[in-house]
Amino acid sequence: MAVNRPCGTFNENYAKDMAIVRTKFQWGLVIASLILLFALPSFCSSLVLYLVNLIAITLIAVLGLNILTGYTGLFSLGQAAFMGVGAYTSALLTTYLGFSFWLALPCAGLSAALVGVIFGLPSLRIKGFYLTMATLAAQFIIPWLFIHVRPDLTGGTDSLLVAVPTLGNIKFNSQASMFYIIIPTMLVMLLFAKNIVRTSVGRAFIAIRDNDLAAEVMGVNLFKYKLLAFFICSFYAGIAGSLWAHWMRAILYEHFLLMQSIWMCGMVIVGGMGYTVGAVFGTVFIRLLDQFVVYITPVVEALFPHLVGSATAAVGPFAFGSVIVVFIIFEPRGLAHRWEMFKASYRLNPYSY
Amino acid sequence: MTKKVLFVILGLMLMVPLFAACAAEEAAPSAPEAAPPVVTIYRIIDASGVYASINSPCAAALPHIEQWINDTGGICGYEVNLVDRDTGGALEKAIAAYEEFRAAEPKPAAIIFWETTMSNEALRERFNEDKIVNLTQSTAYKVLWPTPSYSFGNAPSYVDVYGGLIDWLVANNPAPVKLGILTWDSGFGKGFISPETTAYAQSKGVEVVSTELYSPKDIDVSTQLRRLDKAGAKFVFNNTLGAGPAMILQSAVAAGLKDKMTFIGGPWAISDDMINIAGAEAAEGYMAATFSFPWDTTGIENVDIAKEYALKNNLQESFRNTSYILTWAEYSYFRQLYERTVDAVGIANLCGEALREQVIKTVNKPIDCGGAYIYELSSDRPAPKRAHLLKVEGGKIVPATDFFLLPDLSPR
Amino acid sequence: MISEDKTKLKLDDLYLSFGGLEALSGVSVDVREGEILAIIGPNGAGKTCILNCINGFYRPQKGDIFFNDKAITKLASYKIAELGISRTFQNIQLYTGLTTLDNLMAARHIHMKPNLLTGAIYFGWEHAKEIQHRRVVEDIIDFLEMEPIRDKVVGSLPYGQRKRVDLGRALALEPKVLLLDEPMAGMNVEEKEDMARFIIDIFELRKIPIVLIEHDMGVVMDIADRIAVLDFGRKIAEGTPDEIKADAGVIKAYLGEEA
Amino acid sequence: MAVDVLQYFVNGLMVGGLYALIALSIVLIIKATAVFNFAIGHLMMLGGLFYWTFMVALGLPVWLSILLSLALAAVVGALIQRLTLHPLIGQPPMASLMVTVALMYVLLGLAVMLWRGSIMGLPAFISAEPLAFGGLTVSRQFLVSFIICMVVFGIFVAVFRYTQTGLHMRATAEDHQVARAKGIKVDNIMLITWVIASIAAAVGGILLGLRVGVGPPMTMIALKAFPAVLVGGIDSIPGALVGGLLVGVLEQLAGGLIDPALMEIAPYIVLLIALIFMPYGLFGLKRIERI
Repeated sequence: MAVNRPCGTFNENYAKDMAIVRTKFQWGLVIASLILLFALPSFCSSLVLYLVNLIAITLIAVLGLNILTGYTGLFSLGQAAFMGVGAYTSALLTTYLGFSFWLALPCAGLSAALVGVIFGLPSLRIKGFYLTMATLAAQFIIPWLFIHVRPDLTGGTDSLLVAVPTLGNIKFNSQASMFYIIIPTMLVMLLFAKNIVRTSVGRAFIAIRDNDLAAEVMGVNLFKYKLLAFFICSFYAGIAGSLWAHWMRAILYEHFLLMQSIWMCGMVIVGGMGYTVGAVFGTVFIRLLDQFVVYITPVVEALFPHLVGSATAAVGPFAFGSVIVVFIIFEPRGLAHRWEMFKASYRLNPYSY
Repeated sequence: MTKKVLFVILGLMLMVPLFAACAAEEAAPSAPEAAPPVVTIYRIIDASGVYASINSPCAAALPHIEQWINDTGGICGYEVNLVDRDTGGALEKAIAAYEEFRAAEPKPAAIIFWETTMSNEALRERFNEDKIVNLTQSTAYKVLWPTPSYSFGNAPSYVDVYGGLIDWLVANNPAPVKLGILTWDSGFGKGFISPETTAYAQSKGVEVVSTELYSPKDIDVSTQLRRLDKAGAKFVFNNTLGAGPAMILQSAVAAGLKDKMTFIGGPWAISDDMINIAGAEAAEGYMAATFSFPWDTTGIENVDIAKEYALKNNLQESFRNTSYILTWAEYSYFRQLYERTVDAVGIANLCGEALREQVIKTVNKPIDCGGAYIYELSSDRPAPKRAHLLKVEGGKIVPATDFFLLPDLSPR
Repeated sequence: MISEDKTKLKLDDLYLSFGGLEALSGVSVDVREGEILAIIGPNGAGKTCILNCINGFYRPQKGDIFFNDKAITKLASYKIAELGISRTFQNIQLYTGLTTLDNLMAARHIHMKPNLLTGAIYFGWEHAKEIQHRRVVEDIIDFLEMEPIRDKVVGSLPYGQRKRVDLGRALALEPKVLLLDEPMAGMNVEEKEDMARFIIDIFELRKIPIVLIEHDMGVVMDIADRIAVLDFGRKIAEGTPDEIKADAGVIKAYLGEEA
Repeated sequence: MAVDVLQYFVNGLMVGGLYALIALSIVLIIKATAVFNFAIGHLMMLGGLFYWTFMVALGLPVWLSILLSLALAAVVGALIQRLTLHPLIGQPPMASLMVTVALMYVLLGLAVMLWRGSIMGLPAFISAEPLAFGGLTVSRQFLVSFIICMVVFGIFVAVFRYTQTGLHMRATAEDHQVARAKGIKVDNIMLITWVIASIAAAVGGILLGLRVGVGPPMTMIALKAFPAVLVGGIDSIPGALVGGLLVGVLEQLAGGLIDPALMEIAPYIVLLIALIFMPYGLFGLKRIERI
């Protein structure tokens, strides 16, 4: 959709027109930022690394949700539950069956995807808001199953401790070491997400979102592609869940409740539905906002003494909720749209080159 | 136009955490040279999440306690800085705070971790790896055991308290004692159910007729109470807090079972908040085994100091309760713990290992918190071992027994 | 060229009703190889219902639809599209969030054999596939003179151009039968002329039968080979334009009882 | 056994009455504005907190406290409609849905800011002593609150059925354009709907608060009322009543006879079954799609 190319760049063939990275300068930027990213652990505190890891894991789940919600137009309030399926699969496989983390990771993705497809089955008959309610049911039923089906294995309402990933003699038990697992996974998933949505599968998704009736008349098997969207969405959630489990090193059903699902929806909306870059913006924005709330807590408490002891609980949800309301009303297309506008205005500016 | 301003503001807001994170890093190493060292004691607390009702007075107490410690000579003459971080009960925030404190300079010897049981379970291994003592409020056996570890309870462990209550029930009631359990379906709520406690109840002739669970978000547990009644329970035990016991009591009144059963609870199950929610009538007669004192207690040194500082600082009315008093007791224990460690190894060597040594040594050299409580912990019983029963009488909490020794039900 | 007996699409005695309201009652129409069949009739006569039935969007209560002598009445819409029946829509049903190019690429769906895995990895095979289909789509864009709007999001296009994208999308399916639902509705004379030219060009170039629903009698009489007339869900006449012009029943339906 | 079943059935009705009231509030808003209000639980909480403020903190008499808190709840409902949902008319329905989801957080934050977020007890103005009918025990409080729920339900249904405003609300629900053409002030109708729904929510909040105290946890009950709405059919008022009672009864029966743990998800299992086998609910209107 990029109408404006960098100045002096012309597409000589279709391959070039389809490329994500176009100019040598852009390639340079990409490589430089990758180097910078991977050098991060050498000069950042573990708190910063923790934040980066948290954002990266959330981003994976949000990317999946963006494919389902932003591209296919199916609102899901169950992403956290699917993430939980991945987390528990990964934890159970490594704990009881001796799987290594590296094998458990894709298994977690697949099992979550399978569960996602099961809860996507009602999409055969219902759509829109009703489907959202089906995912809401998933959001309540799945964590319940974690607690009640085999509490002897899952720990029920107790945490299930998860082994740290190992590779030879290396133990990935610090923020810095997990960084080197989480970030490459995130980058691969990001690239996959971008590729899925720019090829024929992705166009079928958008066709369903924009006009499901026309899409079917034009040869898109609605049911199959809706299920596929659920599959991809929950696969991403499962991968995120597995990383979450091995990064937190203990999991509990409480990590995968409605609230987290809503936060992820919020990230998709704030970032901009149907933009891959939007998922990135939204996740970073909301996670930093959340951290910001922790830092301003003492300030708020100093200003409003009666809030002592409850400022985080007050300001956090309030800020999150207000930001989403403001975005839906004033900037429904999200940060990504703002970013596109910025790029366009930068390139159209007569003096920029 | 307004939109633009909005975005600029939002952008600026987001820069703050980044800068703060970077600044925290840069500022730390340059500090210790000139000024005399300051002892910083960190606490991570869920003051606004599920435990808000009992933890917000604890958060309010912190500046008062800091004032008191520094007024009375600090820790071995060094100034004390008490740092608090509220997580709202979210695990990821607890870990963020942990990572932040862990990276502080100098590295903290202990982190006071007043968090949910789930956060405790999740972070237990990290405390061990980083050799930082975890002084925690949540004393589920899965948090404290297996030993040796770096996690120690500030309150008696849930298993021991349950054992103590069984002792008390057997001693004061004719056999057979028919006990029903009605507790939260959570790690905390079920933190007292272990093979040892089950065996102990059996050996004492207490029959656990049924175990019913409910969720903190339930609004009515009369169904569970009816099932307990049908099973023949005469006593109903819960390990919950705040609204948890209140829910049971209200439902009992509504179902007409209040007079047929006696309701008892674990260490956090009695608080002024609970009475507020349940109403004085429903709460009447409720009992729980704990180690805190009601606000009205007089004649105990630590409690008197607490009340003096509370009044001096105009503590709001609703915070003048057991939780506030309890915070003082615990902090006077932490203070003495730090003092002993500094005496033993010097301020320069104040570290997790050294502090842990001193915690374990309290088994032979107990720490008395100015009459409010006595701490004697060991490496295989990492939680204090005394409790007394508090009772609700006429809408107020009053002590029902003296402190008594709890049986040792540590997991084997 | 025109062989009278070679029937491509056959509608046999269709009945369709919505809760007692009869939309179609006993309509039979044949579409033959190499002809433009126009379906005309007053508003609410059931013209669009016929297309919806062919697409499998509505299920007739009675009657059958045959495509190349194979019954498609019970097939799902997307299967019917895969067989090669493509259409445009009366009130334009585009993928409003996509560009013109992507709208057409999306219609290549049935030819692209989408694969999630190769799509996700993209490099190599998928890339080659994208380029190959891109060529087909670019040809259609050239043909329909849509180069200036190639990269525009269709939601922002003016009405006339959206109609054109709608036609382009139907073509991108490489249909064996093309159904056009009022392609010229709401257009000015110039746009209508363009559209008529495109329809004739498509017909000449691709040699596919076209079913055309249109209100503009001038256009219909000019380009249709045969015309079927509907009124209140019944076919009241069928024949060449000249026959229809002379048909008393049609005149009555259009001009009322007195005429 | 039979007595048990009956007992749980009655309990279910008592809980279901409240669900029905919440469901009614949701259905009214759906009918007039096509928005599913996720924030209903938080509106309830706010109603309860208002009541607590007037009754406990300010010590006003019960009747005055109730009136004032209902009035305040109406103001909040009007503000929400005007500030957040009004600008979204014409946007896709999911945008409005997400706004109500976000409002949950805004209202929660406000509640914690102003009332500290802990649960606060309400002094009972109805005796808590249970009534016994043969083997059955019914809490007087629950019974009265059930009756109040039903009466409020009846009042709102009567308003909707028999008044001019109700007629306009129904017309608006059918088609905004047509309603506007008939000279109905659609904007005002939407506002009034939100006000009425907020009042219904506040009544629910006060009644629930009497049982369990007011505070953030009480918002969870609204999530259980959602299945009631869908089982009944999202645009059906009788559906709200039947759905609410049905979900309440099923929940209590499952909890009492099988396992109390089931109470938490029983409504959602009902919801899933309803979605799969009768997507438009018991009384919902099936609409024909056109292209």
